[in-house]
Amino acid sequence: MQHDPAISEQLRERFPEAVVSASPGPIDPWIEIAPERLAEVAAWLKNDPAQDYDYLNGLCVIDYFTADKKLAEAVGAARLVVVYHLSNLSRKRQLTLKVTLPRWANAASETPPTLPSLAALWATAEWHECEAYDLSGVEFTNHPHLRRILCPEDWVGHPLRKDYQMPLEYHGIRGR
Amino acid sequence: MAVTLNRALDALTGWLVGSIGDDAACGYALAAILQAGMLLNLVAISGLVFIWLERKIAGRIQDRLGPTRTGGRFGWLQTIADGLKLLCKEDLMPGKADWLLFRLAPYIGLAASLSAFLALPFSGMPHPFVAQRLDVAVFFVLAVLGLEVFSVILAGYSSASKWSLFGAMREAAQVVSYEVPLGLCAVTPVMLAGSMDLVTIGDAQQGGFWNWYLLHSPFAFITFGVYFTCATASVNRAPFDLAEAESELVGGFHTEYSGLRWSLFFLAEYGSMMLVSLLAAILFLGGWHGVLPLGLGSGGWLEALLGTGIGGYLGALLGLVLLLTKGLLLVIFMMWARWSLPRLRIDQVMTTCLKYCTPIAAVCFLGATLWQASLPNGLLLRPYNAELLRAQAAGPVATPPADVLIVDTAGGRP
Amino acid sequence: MIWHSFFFALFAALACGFALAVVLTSNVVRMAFYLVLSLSATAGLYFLAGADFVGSMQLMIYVGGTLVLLIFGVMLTAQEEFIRISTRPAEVALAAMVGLALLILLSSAAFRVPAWRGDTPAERSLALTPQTVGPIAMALLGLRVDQAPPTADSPPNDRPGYVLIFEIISVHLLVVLVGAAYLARGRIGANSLVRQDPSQPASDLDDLADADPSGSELLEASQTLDSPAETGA
Amino acid sequence: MQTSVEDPRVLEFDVRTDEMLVNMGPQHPSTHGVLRLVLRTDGEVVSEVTPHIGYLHRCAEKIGENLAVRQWIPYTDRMDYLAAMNMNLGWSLAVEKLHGYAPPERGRHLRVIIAELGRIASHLVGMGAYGLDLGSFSPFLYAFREREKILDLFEQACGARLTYSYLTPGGATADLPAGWTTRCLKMLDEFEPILPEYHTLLTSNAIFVKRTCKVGVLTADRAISYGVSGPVLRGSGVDFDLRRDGEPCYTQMYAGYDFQVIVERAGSYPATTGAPPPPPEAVLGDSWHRFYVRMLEVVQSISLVRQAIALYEAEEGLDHGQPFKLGAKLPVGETYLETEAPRGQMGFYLVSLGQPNPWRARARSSSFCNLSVIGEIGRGCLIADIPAIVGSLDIVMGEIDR
Repeated sequence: MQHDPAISEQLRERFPEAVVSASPGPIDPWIEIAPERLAEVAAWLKNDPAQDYDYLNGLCVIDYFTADKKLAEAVGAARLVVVYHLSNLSRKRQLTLKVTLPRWANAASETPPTLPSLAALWATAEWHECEAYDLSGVEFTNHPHLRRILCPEDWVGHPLRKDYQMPLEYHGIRGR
Repeated sequence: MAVTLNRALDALTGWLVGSIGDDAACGYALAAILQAGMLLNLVAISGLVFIWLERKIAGRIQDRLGPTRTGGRFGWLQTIADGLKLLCKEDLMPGKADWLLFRLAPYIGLAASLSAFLALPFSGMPHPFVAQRLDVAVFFVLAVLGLEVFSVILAGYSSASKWSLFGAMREAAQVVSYEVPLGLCAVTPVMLAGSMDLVTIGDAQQGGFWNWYLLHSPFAFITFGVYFTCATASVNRAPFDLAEAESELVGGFHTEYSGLRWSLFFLAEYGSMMLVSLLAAILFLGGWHGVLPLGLGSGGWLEALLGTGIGGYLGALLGLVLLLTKGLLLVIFMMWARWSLPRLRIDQVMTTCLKYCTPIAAVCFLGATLWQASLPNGLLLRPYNAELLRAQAAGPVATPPADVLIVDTAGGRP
Repeated sequence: MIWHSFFFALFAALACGFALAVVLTSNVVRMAFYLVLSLSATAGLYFLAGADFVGSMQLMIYVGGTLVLLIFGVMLTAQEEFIRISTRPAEVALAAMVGLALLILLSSAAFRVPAWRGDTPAERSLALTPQTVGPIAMALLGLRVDQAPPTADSPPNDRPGYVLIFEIISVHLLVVLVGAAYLARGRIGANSLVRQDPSQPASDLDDLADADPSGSELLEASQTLDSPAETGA
Repeated sequence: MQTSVEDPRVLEFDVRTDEMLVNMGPQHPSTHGVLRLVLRTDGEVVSEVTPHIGYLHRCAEKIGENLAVRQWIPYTDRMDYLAAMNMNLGWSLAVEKLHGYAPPERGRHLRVIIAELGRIASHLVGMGAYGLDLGSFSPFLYAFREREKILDLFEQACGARLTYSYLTPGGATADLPAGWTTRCLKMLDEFEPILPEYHTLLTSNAIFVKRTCKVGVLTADRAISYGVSGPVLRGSGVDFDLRRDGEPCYTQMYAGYDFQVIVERAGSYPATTGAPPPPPEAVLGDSWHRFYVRMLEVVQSISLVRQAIALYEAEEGLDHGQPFKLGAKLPVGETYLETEAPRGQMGFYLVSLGQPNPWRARARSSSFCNLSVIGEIGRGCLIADIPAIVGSLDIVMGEIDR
């Protein structure tokens, strides 16, 4: 299983405005995609015979946010990063895509940011997107059935957000 | 046996009340209670033993010891300890259950299982140990055995649980289907003996194992296999225990039961296991007759030595032991199968019944018939049979007074 | 004799009592259950009368076969938890009239039988009961053993037995079964059973969960789910 | 894609009955933990399976963000608690990848021994519990008898029988005790001849074959699309095993070992002694094949442990790798590493901003993806097939809910 060194160039060539940035390493290289172009890039990666990334290992969300001044520099701007790990089983290639989103689409009403769902391309995404929605608060549009998959349906908040506060009480059960 | 018992009891009551013979009703009642009590105890004690045995066998098969603590080294008292525990458990009932049917269901199963034993003989002529000798005993036993399904259906329906309902539906479908091949298999020995009377069928196989209907013909041999498969299915034992398939239906029809009611289901199940095994032994395995003709039965040296009274009874008792041994071996076989085989799926159970068991049983019945007909002196409708029946039909046969029918007497029927 | 009378009274009372219970109860499953008991008591009466074969037949066919199917049918088709039937007074009156008429008819027929009028003691008539199983069985195979054997003056196929009737009834029953199976057979589209598109949300399941988004969701949802015979959408 | 009336696929039913919703779990004998499946059934036919998970959710990833990387090892134990050693290994390797560290040779072989023994122990549970799901009790106890022996070995190595926390970033908490390898080889010598018994009881048993063949067929395309992995993926005929195809920092652990990926190639599996051939009614991707792949992997793992013990004992030094310092700061960076755990590809994603604890610790669960196919392959089967399918997926809820 190797990273394809040429993939970031191919992507830049094919979708010049989609590739925001690319990191060649030092350990795992990744490519950052503009959120609005994610769907077509993903479709190309899946369907193009030269790419054929047929296997979505998973996706997860990293919340860059801190109230700690000492860490503020390392964390950088407050944002959510959605990371997709793709593989091509036959050619033993892997690829990491990143998409940066604002922490809230509307901070005042705490409306979660949205991203197109990839469940139609990889069935794996269906449950993983539910998990990302549940734990990190990213809403996926066109998802067949976006729901809280691990937490109870009426849970408040997204536990993997850095500013998440465990509720004091949940149906009479002490939270903290 | 009943005649002797009745006489003895008559004498006893007569001695008590000072008049002999006038109050025979009392003696009959006592005899009836005694016989029913003996059967009840047979089922209950065999249930106790079987549960212990099942756990021991399962333990040994699975490289364990099984019960070892309660009641000495071999855990003899384990079942009694379990029974005490079950007695002490709370008798729970779901809130939405139909209380009457929910409470009654286990008793129906137990009653059906017990009453089938009424017509089951434990030894042959001239001293048939049988509570009620019927000339349609095979038919009666199978009919009553089929009633056990009621308890499962009612338990499943009245529990107000979906798993129970699934169990009940499976049970109903399975038992109703398996009655067909079971009946077809039982018909072969009936045909060979020319009678539905279990005493006659058992006695027709005396004189060594080569006279057993199991070895009558290849067809009869296969019939026995089919019979035993269907019997296993009709009493809900693995691999056909779909009604209580715990990996699918949690507990099946007894999901909501607890305590004593739950254990009654098991008593009924073990009773039925015993019943079909004994029936198999009588129909195919020579019943109460030994493997070799050692002359212990009627007309043998035992009777000659000790007289027809004591000698006959000793021989009959020996036959009882032999029959119970054969039944026990078949029960152990069922246990062996349960702890070795995975469970079939419901459609496969039905396929086994309708596509395999029923046609095979039918073909084997036909084959056994032709085999019997083609044997010298083995014609199916031997002339004297018809003559005998004509003789019966022509004139009334002296049967005992009707009240004896409750507790029939030995040899009262032709 | 006292036991005979006692058991006759017992079984008769059971049969009549549960027959009444069948009429009076409004719960279908209990109705079927009372019918089981009533028919079993009737079987007991047959055994008491020495008709072992008929008694076993009663158990096998009516109690074991027909009623199992009846209860099975009730279980499969019951729309509510325990289906209840209410009868209007007019129907009760009508049923009572029909029942009474039948009772009168049967009683008058029964009292016309000389043996039952008390001319001969009951036990004598019972004692004279001939063995019937064998001859009936032979007659079903076409051999009338209750008749005189064929002689030179009477042709052998004078009394042919019941073999033809037997066969006709069998074929008739088979036709009925096949017809019933054909009528019950339904054709439905695969889509109405199987949701084709996995991307379509499992709507009614979610409605179930959405309707009760509380912490006791599990408890209440499972209660909703556990009520038997709950119909799907 | 809407339901159309003119759908060519028309099912015929003998009797039309009403649909019923049935709750299978979360307290059910064969859902392998607290899984709840809502079945929509028509008689015995299941028309829809909806899994509800999360009953065991404890947000281990959030906990991981607040702990030093080595402190998270016990939490990985509790993910796939039936193969805790392999969970330890996955996280350790991910941390080591971030550090650019490779353990000494002795430590490498030690890890192979432990990981493959963990695989055997895990597959034994999978096999035994599968028999239980199908109503066969005895294989379960046979499997546990052997598993206990492996757990005894683990206990001798690390003192625990279920949650080991043995393999840690840097190596292992302790070297194997004296005489351990001899005992391990003895155990394997006793265990290997017993395997044909399991095949007789389950793999080639006529009823078992009837219950599992053509049940829950998962085609290779669907398997890849759903991201399933491990024996479930290979049971569908996809030739992929991270021990051979994984990233270099994982495959180098198996460098120099002789093993084959257990998958059907051109109609036949790699030759394994004592294993019966697939029955003619088995279809690639059905429950039987998933089970069979596990059975063959056990044999494969036995051979790997034997090789590893030989290599381990041949190593000169005694250095098996020192665990990283507990509070040491992580290098800045991020890494994602998947390892071949018994139930499939267990991935750990680690984002570090230079603190001792990760900024983001992510566990990609194999059972999570494996379970997600149940809605697709459980549709249209019988109720009795649901335990057969769930059992063949061999899920562990601790890993799914994390």
